[in-house]
Amino acid sequence: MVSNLLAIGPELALTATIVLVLMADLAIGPRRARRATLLTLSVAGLAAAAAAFALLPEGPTAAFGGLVSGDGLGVFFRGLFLVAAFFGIAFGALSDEVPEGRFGEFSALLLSTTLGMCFLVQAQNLLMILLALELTSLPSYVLAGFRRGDRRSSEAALKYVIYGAAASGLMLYGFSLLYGLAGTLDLARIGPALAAKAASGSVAVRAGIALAALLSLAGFGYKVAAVPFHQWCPDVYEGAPTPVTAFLSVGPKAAGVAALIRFVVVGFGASAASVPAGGLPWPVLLGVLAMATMTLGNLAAIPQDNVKRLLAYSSIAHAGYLLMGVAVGTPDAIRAVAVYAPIYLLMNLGAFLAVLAVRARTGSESIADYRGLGGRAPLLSVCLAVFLFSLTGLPPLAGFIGKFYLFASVLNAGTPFFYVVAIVGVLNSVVSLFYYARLVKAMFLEASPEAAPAIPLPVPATALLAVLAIPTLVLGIWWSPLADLAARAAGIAG
Amino acid sequence: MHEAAPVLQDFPLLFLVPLLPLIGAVWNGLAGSAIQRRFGRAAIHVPAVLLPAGSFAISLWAFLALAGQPHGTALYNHLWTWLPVGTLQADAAFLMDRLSGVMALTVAFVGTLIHVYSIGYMRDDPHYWRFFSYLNLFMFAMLTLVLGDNFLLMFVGWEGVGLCSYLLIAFWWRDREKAAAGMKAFVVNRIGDFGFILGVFLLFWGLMTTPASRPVAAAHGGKAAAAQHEEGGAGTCSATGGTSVTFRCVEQLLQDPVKRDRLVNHDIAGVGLITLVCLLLFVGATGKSAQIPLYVWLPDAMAGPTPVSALIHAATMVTAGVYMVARTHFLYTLSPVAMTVVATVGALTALFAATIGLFQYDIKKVLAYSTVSQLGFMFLAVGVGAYWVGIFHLMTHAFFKACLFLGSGSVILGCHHEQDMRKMGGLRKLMPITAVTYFLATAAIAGFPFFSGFFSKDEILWKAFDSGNILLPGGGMILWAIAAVAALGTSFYMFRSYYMTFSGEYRGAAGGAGGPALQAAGTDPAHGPHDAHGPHDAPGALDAPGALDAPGSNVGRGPLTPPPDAPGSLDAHGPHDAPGSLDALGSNVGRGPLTPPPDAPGGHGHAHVPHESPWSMTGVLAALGFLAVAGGYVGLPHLWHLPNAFEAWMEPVFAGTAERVTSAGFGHGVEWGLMGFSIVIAFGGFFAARWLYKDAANPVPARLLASGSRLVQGVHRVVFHKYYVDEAYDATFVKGSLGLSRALAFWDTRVVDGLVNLAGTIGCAFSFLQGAIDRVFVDGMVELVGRAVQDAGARIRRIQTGRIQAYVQGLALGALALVALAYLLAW
Amino acid sequence: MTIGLPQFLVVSGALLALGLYAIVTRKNAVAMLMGVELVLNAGLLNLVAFSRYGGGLDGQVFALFGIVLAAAEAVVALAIVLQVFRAQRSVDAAKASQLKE
Amino acid sequence: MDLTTQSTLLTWTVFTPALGLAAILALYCLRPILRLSQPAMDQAARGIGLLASIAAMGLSIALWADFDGGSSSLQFIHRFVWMKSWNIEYFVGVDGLSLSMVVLTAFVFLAGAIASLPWLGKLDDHHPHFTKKRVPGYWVLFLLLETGVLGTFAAEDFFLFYVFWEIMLLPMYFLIGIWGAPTRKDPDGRTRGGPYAAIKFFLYTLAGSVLMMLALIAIYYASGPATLADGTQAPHTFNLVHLTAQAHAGTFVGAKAILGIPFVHIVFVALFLGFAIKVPMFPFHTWLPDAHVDAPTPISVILAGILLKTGMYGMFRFNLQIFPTGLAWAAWAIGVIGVINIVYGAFVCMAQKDLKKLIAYSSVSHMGFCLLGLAAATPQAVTGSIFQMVGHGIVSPMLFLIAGVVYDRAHTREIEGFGGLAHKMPEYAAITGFAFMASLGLPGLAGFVGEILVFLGAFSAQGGIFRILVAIGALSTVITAGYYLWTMQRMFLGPFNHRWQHLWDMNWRERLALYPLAVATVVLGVWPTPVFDMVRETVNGLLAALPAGM
Repeated sequence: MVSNLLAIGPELALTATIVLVLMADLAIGPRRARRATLLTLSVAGLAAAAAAFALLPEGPTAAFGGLVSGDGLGVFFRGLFLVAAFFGIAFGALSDEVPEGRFGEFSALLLSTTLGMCFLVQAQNLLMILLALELTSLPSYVLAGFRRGDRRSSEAALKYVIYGAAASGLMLYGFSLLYGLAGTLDLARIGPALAAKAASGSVAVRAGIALAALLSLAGFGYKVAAVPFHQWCPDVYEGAPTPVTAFLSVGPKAAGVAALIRFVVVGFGASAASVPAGGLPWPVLLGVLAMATMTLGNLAAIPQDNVKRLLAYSSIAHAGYLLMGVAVGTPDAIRAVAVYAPIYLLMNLGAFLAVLAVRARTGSESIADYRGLGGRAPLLSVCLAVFLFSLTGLPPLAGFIGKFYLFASVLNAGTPFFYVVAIVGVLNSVVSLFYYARLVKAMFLEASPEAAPAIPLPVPATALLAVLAIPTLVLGIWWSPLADLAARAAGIAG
Repeated sequence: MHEAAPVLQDFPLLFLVPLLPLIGAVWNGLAGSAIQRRFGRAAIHVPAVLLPAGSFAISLWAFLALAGQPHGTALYNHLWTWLPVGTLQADAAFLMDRLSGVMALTVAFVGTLIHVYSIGYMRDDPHYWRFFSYLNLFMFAMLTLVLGDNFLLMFVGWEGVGLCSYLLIAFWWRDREKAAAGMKAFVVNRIGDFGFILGVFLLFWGLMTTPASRPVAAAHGGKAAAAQHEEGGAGTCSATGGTSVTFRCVEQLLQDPVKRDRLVNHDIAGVGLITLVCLLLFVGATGKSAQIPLYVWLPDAMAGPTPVSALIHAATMVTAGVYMVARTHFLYTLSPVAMTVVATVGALTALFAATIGLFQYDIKKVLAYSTVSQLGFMFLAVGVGAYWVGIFHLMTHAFFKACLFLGSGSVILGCHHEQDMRKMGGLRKLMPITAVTYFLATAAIAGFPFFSGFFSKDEILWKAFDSGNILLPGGGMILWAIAAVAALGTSFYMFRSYYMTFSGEYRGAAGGAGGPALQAAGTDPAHGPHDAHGPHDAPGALDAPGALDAPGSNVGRGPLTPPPDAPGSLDAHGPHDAPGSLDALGSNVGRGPLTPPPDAPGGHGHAHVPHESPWSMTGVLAALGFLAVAGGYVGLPHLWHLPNAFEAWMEPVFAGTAERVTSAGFGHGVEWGLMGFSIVIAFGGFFAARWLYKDAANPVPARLLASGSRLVQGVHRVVFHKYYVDEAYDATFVKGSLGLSRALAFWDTRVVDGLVNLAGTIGCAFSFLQGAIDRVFVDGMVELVGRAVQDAGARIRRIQTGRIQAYVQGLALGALALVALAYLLAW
Repeated sequence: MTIGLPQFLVVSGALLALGLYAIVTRKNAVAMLMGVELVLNAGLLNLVAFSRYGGGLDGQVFALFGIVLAAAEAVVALAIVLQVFRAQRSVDAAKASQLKE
Repeated sequence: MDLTTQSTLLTWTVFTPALGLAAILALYCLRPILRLSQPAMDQAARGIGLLASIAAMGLSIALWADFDGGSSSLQFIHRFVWMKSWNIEYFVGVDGLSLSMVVLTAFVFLAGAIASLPWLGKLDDHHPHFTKKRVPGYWVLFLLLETGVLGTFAAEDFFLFYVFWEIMLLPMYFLIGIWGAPTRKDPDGRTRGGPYAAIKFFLYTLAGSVLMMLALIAIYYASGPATLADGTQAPHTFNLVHLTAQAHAGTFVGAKAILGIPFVHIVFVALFLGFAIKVPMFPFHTWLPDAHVDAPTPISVILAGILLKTGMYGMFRFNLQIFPTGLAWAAWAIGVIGVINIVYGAFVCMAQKDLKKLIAYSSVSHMGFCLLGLAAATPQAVTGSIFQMVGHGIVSPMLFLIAGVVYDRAHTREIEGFGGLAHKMPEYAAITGFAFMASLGLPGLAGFVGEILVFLGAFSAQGGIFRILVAIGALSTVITAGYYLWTMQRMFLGPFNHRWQHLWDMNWRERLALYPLAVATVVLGVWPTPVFDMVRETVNGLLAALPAGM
């Protein structure tokens, strides 16, 4: 019993923090420094959750009768989500879009999303996956519509909720079919059961399996914003407050990817190396999905002139790169995804922080207002340039190392199809230079309009910027600690 | 008998011969203008004359030392290894054997004399120092060419003289015509060099790929030179078949019969290797020595100052081709085909140039075509295998042609830079010394007996007649006939130029405008306005007899010169600075060696009556005049049973291939007959010219032209315009290459700019959807790719309609599409 | 004919189709939410049917949780719809299309 | 061969500019504390930049001084394990080829640095000359570029090479973009100017280098086991020396044919394309004229003088050294494209109206010689190709500095617009004449030696096609002479065009940048032996591995 509780120690700490934050929010009167205390409280909670990691039982132990598996992949991504939550809350504290009074709600909602993500990553059972997915999605719907008065924010929330509900509905239907066919909810046992059924069953059965698996894919696809399920992403990212967008583009996306890995690799034992169970050609399917996502994300980003929308499409493109790793499915590929995710987190959060700072001062998100930023806000623009070029994947920045791992695992996958995927991926990084450099061109190569105000950075913002920029540079040159951490993530309970 | 490899006698000072003029060139080049401003002209021309004189002294000393050595020795001076790469071994080393000894002496002596002459001629030119710097640089380049030990060092000299001729022709660069003439000279030379260098590559490849059958005994002369890493000292030909590109090593290797046969009958595209090498080297020679088809630059080279024409375009540079053929005699004798080609081209050029010379009115043009013609004679000589005769004629020609040019220079200076013979006349009284020396030189070139020209030219005619190597039907006799006619033409136009210039009354500017009736039939309406010629009127203006010469036509334009953009009158040379202004020399402080100056100021303010040139010029004329006469006595014909010093001197150099040069075996009687015949030719030309042109008022030439039928008129016009060769080249090669380059440049910016661009492959799929093929040619693929990618982005954007229903539709359709894909892929 | 597993599947398939159709065609946000509910219930029906015929109670438990989830989702969705109404005075989803390219 | 660390001099040479860069950044950050005024900061940045360039030059001379020409193995090796997880090592070493490039880089960067100093002569200040715009930023990027280039030539580990190769891209983008010409519309309405040229350069080169990344990974996985610097055994390796040994021994473990095409050919082509874009080779050359026209003068100098050589260096180091069989297979194709480069470039030059574009296309033509030399793969041809890289690396900077001199005064590079410039600027006309002569290959100057050796070597290469190629290529000497002299004629000779009455002759800064290059051209032309001694053993080493057929 105790070992089960310890297995989800961090989650318990998180839950406690949420409750405390809500109660503190009620307790603190209007006059005292509400935002500061709540911020410290939330950060303390996160720290406690991080500390709880130490208490985790050794080795991959499935807790709660297989509902939750404490394997390497889960542990790694849970740590990543805590970091993401910290930055999400910090951004919320900084941004003017989160009013002082409602900061408590904001951090509570954000922490609960984090809780959902932590469970999603570990869920080994269909029911658990659905629950965790809903726990991740529901608070983020509310977060998306956080600016009550603003029409765009509520519109974003509306689209997000309807799209999310529909997608999870489809997934539920998929899960039900899977349950029907496999007779069990536990992922580990679904694979073999389906394989047996597919081998003996008629064409109709195999079609059923395909329908079931693909419909359940809708849920993950929506969370990761992969191509057919991405249409909500640009509108929600643009409408939602910037801290929320930042968090959404990093947290839930990574959780979706991790869950997809578990669903595909554990559930269907599919990887480029082994013969896919249940007859579903997962590697090729996911490969096509990845290529489509990358290409659409990069091409659609080019004509954008709203920075948040541009970063939305860029995050879709990066989801494509991550999917490339998932498609390969070998332990190498999973390690590559594990390396790419945190680097992507750093770069993307950094970019959003810069957008946040510029929006706080000038109130606009259009690229035209970034003209001549190099002169007006030297440190901010240099850091943004570093993040953008790292997103393109240029050495000596961290982005290159992430892409290097990914392409290495894809090329090493062996089947000729993945050479095509690698070439499409490489061409996409070249095309991505088009729009990242457009922003850099605006900042450095064009003169700033006359009435453009200088953008001084408040000290905490500069600190956050440094916390994000320095690792982006350092990891580009010396990334072995990250590599070792990621190696553990590849150890998935089979 | 096999001539053993030349014994190399080390002569440490040999490198000074080319080096001294180089020092002069660099010294005057860098510090010249400052010196001239502070210390006046003397400080310029004293070192500029002494240094070449010094190199003449050293070469004379070397020559005498060489004379003291046994037959086969050569003076050798190794400086450093220039291109030691793999098996290739090209050293910076100078070698003077008997052939290059004669050449070096001629070049140095004539060069020094012309330097002295230039003191007077260029006295009023503000860029005095720059002229002497270039002249010294030329001496360095020519001496390097002559004393070069291997093909590549010779090529350095070869292109060096091309550069100096460019600089000196375009010395008065202010006038667009003269600058264009300079460019034409360099580019045409470059075409020749293209052939030459290909020949060297082919030879080098031939030697490298055919291994030597037995190690060649490397002769070790006494050698003090530092032993390079190559065994056996620097001078030897490495025995391991390593291909050294030096002349003597190649000659040595070719003496090995097995290797020689393999090279001779090693066919490339049906032509023997050796023949191909010789022909390609000959292309280089035609470029440098102005033979058909690459002679077009020499007449335009007259745009340079006269001493330049004398030194470079008469005495030394243009003979480089003849020297090269003589130097590589061991190659030419192996291929009768090549020898025939050389001889034939030589003879044809002699005749062709002689015909053009008949009708020229510009004195320098006459001499220019005469040079081309005489060079034709020299190539005829070396073509039939009489190498020493070719060199002998080269030497005598250097003397009398230099004298003629310098004479014409003094005449031009006297007549205030007037070059049109129709405006001269009667100068015998006004410029006696020039007249006498000019007459002597004319007699020499025409071949008057007991003058130098007679001995050398007659010997050529005899050798041509008697040659057995010529593959043409009738052998040498045809060439002799062509050459004889050319000799007749030579004698006629030379005396024509003498009488038009020196006899009768002075028809110069003082003699009133329009000139006497002697002018060609059609008075030249267009001639009037050109008459306001400043000191350096464009050559085009002069030879414009009929109305043919539409103003601004590109007569005299080089192949590469675009038609002058000023369509108006022959560009009236822009405003000259008034002679007096001599713009303060200070303005050109720190001029670099190659800087063209502001225009030389106008003529000097003498009275209009021509006068004799200063002693510095006439002294040189006298010396050259004497040599024009006495020069020939070095090579008296055997017929007269007198010792032929020149042949004896040159014999060892060509001994190696002597036995392959056969003669048709005519007896002495025939030789006497031919000698008599050539004397008749000489006097025939003399009397004809005297009759027509001695008395300026003699109407006969004008009547001949007027009365003649349309055929004569037509022939006159065609020959006068140099058979329209310039225009033909201009239309074909120049316009062709310019057109091609414009087409390629357009194609480059429009299509290639992205056709293969990697990003293009991404955009292609989308671009074809919009039928963008036509836009490819509007603004090139890069823009197309850029836009294609952007169009793709715009398309994708449009599916974000903003309406949630559409999104969910996308969701459902997407899921179904995936199911279909999975189904399709799985089964 | 007796009611067996296939019949249930047909009904849930119909429910799914109707639900999707409702979401896609109705302009009113609340109507779309009803569509979502239909889709969710289709899934639950399936689960119960498989549990009944396929043996094992997991399906039932899943359905129970599903019902709770549907309710939670409905609450949040309706709150957001309320907020949209307050912002643009109407629940017409078509009008809520300011965020587009 | 033992690859233990011999000395850290090479690392000091590569990272001296980086130290200078750090100093400028530190000074910039401390500006408020030290209360440095803007001009003082600019002056300090220029001083540090110049000092770093001079130091790099000094160190490279030191490298050259005690470089042993006799051995073909690597020298000044500095090697330690960098990334254990991927068996990546920091491994730098120099052989003849790399050393010649390192010294050339230091020399040309010094000339570039001098050319970046502010204008000493009369200048109309209403639009700031590029040497006065954002000076600290300029010098930081300038030194970063120098470190990147030096690193590329010194790197002996494929991953390290790739990182340095990409480091070169970023500074070039900003240097061309910010300090280049302002955006303008050309007559056909297409946007041109610094930013356009910068992004075009960036896209072309990035496309090439991502191809190289795929090849990098493919080679890594195909390579066999090798020992790392700290003695541990590694399944795969990036170490070039080991890769070469394995490739020659044919023990590429994982080298499997892809879609039927042999592994060596695919990787050869991928690497070759990556380098060809930088050379630039014929179809991929269209970025060069745009980049040169819109880049500031010193950046043009460095782009033409050095960056084109990184492409060729890559071909020697990877295509020739590691995949000689690949080169044997593709030799004739490279030769043909090389000659197309030569003749096509020369002809297009003839029609150019802008002086800088003409020089850019002439660079395309001259780099064609290097390609032909590589394809012929005989000792003379390869030595000639390397010498041509060095020779062109000296002559083309001179040409671009010259174009800069006239542009800074007349703000136009239209050849037709000038006329009789020699009247007002005699010294300038002289040095231009000298540079044109050197570039068209006048014997006795640097341009000639490279050309003659490539032609000689190619003439005696295996296969009859090379003799035809040389014959066609040699034609370019005539065309080159044609367009250079015609430009000389239109700009400097002929009657003086009074529109340029206000021009003034060269000042001391320009002389300081130009004359050392002129002296180097003469010395290299007359006495090229030091360069030959340096590269002789390396060339023999490279060619020894060629299959007998070549």
